[in-house]
Amino acid sequence: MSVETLKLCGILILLAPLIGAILAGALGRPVLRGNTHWIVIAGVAVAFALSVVVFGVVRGAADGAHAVQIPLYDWFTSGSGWFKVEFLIDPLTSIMLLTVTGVSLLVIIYSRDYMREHDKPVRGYERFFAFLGLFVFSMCALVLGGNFLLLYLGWEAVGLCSYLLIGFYYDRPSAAAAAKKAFLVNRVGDFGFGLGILLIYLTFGTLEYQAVFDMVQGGVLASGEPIATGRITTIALLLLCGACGKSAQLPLHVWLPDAMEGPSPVSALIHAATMVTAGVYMVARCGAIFTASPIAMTVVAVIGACTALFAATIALTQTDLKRILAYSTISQLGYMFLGLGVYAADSAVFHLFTHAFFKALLFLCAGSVMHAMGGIIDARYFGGLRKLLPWTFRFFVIGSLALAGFPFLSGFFSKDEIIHHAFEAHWLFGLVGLATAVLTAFYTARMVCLAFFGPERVPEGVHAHESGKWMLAPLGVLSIGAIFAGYLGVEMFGQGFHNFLGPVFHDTFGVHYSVVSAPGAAHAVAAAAHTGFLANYGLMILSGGLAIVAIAAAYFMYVLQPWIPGTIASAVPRLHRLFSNKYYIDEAYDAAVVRPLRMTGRVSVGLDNYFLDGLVWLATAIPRGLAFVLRGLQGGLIQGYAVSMIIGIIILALVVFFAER
Amino acid sequence: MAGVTEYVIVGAALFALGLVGFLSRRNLIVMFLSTEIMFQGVLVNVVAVGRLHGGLEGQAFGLFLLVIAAVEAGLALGLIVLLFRRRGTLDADAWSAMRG
Amino acid sequence: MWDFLTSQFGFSIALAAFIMLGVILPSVAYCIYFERKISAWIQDRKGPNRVGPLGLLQPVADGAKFFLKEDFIPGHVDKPLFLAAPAIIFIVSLVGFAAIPWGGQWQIGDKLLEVQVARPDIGLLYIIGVASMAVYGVVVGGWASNNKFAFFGAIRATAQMISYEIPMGLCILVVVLTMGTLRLETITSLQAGGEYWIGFIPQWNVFLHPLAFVVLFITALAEANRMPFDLAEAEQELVGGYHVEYSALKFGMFFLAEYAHMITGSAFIAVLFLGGWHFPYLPWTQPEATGFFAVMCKMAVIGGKIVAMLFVMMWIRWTIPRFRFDQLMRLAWLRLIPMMLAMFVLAVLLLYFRLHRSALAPAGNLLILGATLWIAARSTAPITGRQLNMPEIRNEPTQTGAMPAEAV
Amino acid sequence: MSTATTYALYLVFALGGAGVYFMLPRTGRSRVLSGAVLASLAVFALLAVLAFGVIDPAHGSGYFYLFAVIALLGAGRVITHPKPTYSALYFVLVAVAVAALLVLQGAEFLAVALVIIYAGAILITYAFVIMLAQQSGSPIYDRQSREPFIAVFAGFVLMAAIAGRAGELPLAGETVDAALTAPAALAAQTESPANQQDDSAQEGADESNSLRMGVIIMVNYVVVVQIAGVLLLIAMIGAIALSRKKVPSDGPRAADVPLGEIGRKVKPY
Repeated sequence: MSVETLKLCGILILLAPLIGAILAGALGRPVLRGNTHWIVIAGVAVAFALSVVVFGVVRGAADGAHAVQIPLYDWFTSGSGWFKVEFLIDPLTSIMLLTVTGVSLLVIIYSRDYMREHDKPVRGYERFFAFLGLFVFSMCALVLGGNFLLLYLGWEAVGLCSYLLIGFYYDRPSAAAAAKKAFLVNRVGDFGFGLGILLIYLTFGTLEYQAVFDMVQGGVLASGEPIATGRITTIALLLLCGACGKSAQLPLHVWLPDAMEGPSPVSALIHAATMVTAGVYMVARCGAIFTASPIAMTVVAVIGACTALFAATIALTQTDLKRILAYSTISQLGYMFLGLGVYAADSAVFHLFTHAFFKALLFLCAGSVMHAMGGIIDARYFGGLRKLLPWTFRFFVIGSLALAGFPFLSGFFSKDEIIHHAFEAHWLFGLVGLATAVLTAFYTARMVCLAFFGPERVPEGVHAHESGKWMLAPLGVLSIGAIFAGYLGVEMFGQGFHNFLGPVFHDTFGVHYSVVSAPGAAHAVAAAAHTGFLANYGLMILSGGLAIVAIAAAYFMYVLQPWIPGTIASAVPRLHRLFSNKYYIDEAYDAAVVRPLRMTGRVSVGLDNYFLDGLVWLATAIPRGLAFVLRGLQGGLIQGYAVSMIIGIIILALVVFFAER
Repeated sequence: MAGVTEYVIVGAALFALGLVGFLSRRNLIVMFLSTEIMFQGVLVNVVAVGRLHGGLEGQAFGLFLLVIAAVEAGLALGLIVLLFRRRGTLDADAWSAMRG
Repeated sequence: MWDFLTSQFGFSIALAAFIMLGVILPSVAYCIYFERKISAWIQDRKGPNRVGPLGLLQPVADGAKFFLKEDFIPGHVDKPLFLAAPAIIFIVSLVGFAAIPWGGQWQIGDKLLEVQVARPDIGLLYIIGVASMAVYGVVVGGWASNNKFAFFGAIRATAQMISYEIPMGLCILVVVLTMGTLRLETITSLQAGGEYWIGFIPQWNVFLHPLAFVVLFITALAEANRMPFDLAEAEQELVGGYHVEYSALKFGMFFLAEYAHMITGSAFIAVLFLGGWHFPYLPWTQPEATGFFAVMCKMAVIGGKIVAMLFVMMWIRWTIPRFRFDQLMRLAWLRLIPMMLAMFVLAVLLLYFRLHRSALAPAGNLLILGATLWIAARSTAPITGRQLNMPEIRNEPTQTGAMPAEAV
Repeated sequence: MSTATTYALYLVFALGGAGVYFMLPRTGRSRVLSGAVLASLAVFALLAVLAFGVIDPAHGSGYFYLFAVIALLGAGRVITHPKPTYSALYFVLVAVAVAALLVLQGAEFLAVALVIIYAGAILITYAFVIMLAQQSGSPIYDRQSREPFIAVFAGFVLMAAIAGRAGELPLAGETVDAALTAPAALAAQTESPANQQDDSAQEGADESNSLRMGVIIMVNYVVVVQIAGVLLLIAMIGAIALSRKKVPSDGPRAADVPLGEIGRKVKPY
């Protein structure tokens, strides 16, 4: 691999969006105003073009050198450790870069029209684009970073951008609260993540990926001591804690639905396609650590399976389009974790890749609907938009079918790979995956039916109109991706995706496959052949058929016979209430965490006001007494002070003068 | 080039004259002008004494002294303008309310 | 006597006497003549044509008038300062000549003399220092006149001169960074020597830093209180400004000082940016030429450059109207100073990469100019305190562009 | 410096002190003229003492006497003139004279910097403020000085203390100045990139005071330069904040709240 090219590309991929963001922030308000988007689009476009270059270089490289560690400069030193700024570029990185910059580019182009009302930029237009540029920079830094410190830096920076963008409409209390919630919940996860990184440093004495992974795989530390398995498990679980926060997995998922308060492009980019997949990326990247601990892998798989099923059930009862999509995102992320947990990392990344397309497409379409409906996105207030928004409808259907796992669309391929591997690991995982797939197809179809079929209903005072070219063009590109991205991973078409990613995982996730290990490239191909989609025709036909049946059922229930859902809901009222109240998890947090904390706060205030202040008052009594005595010296006349100063100087001078005699 | 002692004495004289002005005048601006005179005296002294050591450190120090003088003048004038706006007088006695 | 004259010291005295008294003072007087001729030409009149052939003796007549009119001192003025002000401004405007290199080196016998009155290490800073003293004449004159109009003129002059000194200093810093010295004679000979760029362009700084040249020219206008920066003496607003109370010779000194200032400024710019006494392809104006004829040629060349610039200044005066005060301040603080700061950074970067004498310098200049104009055109004008305090702003169209009804 | 010279200096200072005392503004009968005579006498006596007791005739310079007289008399006028405008203008004179004294000591760069910064910027601003603040008449606080005797006594005792000490300084002879101008001293300090430039631009400037100042400041004291820059920035912000016109704000201001309550009931912003 030509390292110099990669180095230059890496630097520019980071700098181009950053410069775009800085310029947008600095010049946006006074100079660029309504044209701010150009500068950010240019920056991200450069980053995308260079990501393609990186991809080409990595793809063209010999198999033996699949990962390059590129040191840039020494960042700082602390104690005995040097911390470097460095890149790690391998197929995983290049895939992530392509996904991130590509989707970002489309979303930013989309935002040009979305962030306008009546062709006038909304308030904060410049701020929005500056934050988006900053986000792309942070995400690229997260992906490109060659050690845990840079990973953590990018991790926190995307969190910050997410916070800023969720709270973009900061004058709306719900948005401000959602932003705070996202930040705080992420803090919980990041605390574990930070601890994990500290523990890595404590254990291995370094934070560089390659060095740490080599030690884990070798089983011995640099000093020659063996590594305790418990230590590895602890590290893995702590890292997983961070991943759960960022990727909205089960205990820490509560922030993601609320994050829909942000503008739709933000939901599409950050809370569906890129940032929330950071956890998946991190677990895949740290495969060496996770696979060294079977316990951790099991936890990953269980969390993933539970989240997938759990979020899908909630999505069944929601009526807000974006919330349905948010729960669907959580559920799909659960799939990815499930895939990671059953040693199918390349399938998980593959699902990440296809999911980025169709979920971004769905969110952007939802944004388009929202734009047309004057900011209303709850499907109870509108319906039958099929005729009013023809293009949005088409794209939405494409995205939905891909999400639902309709045969021969991208979601179908990637999801079934994961289900297939889940069955291989344990039948229970497979069953959960399959059940979730059915639920997914059902609620997706339900969402489409609610919004686009049935009698035409529009909120009062809204003039529904199709979106402009700036918004439809990215939708078109994304829908092409949503249809065809899946074929990259199919054997018929050379199974390029898995072959490409194979070398990254064959030392970690790969070795645990039940295939015969062959050295080098042959191994990768063999592993890929096994992981492919066509390996199990039966499952393929089963899941495809189930998806079609679920879609048909939803169409029947919500369009043809719309009385059925209500009947079902009243038949099992408890279950329905449980689902529509999201399993009461927010309430549980409120009772378990928020209220006790608030009580503690009240007690502390009382303590501070009466006890500590009293102590402080006592402590100040002495200086106050002294001041009472010394007050007389302050004549208030400047020259008076000067005279005393001068007298002092003269005395000093005379002392010096005579002391030397 | 000239000797050092006479410059030190002239510098001392300038310093002391500035001091007298600072102590005896009542106009705020003139008081600050007097401190500037003291700066001039210090400047002459610093350069002269610096020559004793054979380097340019004295002059470099003098340059930084100028920076300090500029800073002091800027802030002092800002303060004076502020005070003048408040009381309409430049008398230093008008501002002795902070006495103990 | 000959020995004294061929020592650098004696030579300087002789040169000072010759140039200052023999050349500058008459040329200052004739500047006024040319100003009147040029204004007449621009306004399609004849101009002075009564005294002597073509009116050439007009300055003599003017001078005689200055001497012979009653020298009146009003009773309410602060007399010592009132008398000192014209002297201060006149002296200051002439002292700057001392460091200008007029004609390279002159070989007399076996001695090589610099045709320059004084050759301090810090010639450039010396001229800035002297220029910064010029404001005292205006301020003292305005204050001592004890007249509201004069005082306003003085206040305006102070603010204007302090403001425009900053971009001027930055321009000069750009030159210093490019040339690496503070000696004016070295700066000249560095521009005179060396290859021609692209075969025919001399290595003058104006081709390296055209933007700095233009800005320095603008600030020189401002420092000399020339149109369009003559707010301190704006006749229509301040009935003459800081010299409203002056008469006869004292007024004449103010008047002449302005022209002396222009000449000093022009000579300074010529040395810094236009190669001083150097003229391309003319062998007598190369640094190596040291004969008597060569020195005369060089003096003629620098004289020609000064005259050309004086002409431009007069041309500007009769073409461009005066600024309003807030426009003047905005030009300095929001346009020139940021632009010159960017220039300064550019010069530092070029110096760091050893590219300071390359084609990147003019390219960077144009880039900065373009960026400034672009930003200036797109940014909203800041609301000044002046606008805040005045409910209605005359001379500016209303929002809709329509005239108020009562005005029609 | 001999003891006799020292005592002569003390005498001169006493004379000067008396002169300044008389010259300081006061109500009642003016004694400025007699004070001025005394002070001028003191200055010339000081120069005479210096000329005969301190200055080595081989290295003396007439310019020193000239500019010392200007500086001292100017400084005397700054502190004694009842009109602040005159004080400021006399100060210009002092600054120029001090600059000349610096040139005599070989500090050309510093001298020009002094003129540009003091005369060109600081003092004109002082003059500006004086003119703005005091447009007519001569108020009482300019015509009266406070405790002139104590002030003069303290100042001149300090002067005497320093001057008495100064007598023990070694005379700056050839050795000192030779070290200043020797190329060796320069070469020892010029390991900077500025000097490694093989550019012709450095020719003819390599011995100058300004170049050596630049080397010293930018090589040995570069941190101080940074600190100075920060100081100037802070001063700029401070001056802007001080002289800004206050915009009335809604809600309670900190000043309206009784002391001790700030931070408890009023948000800090």
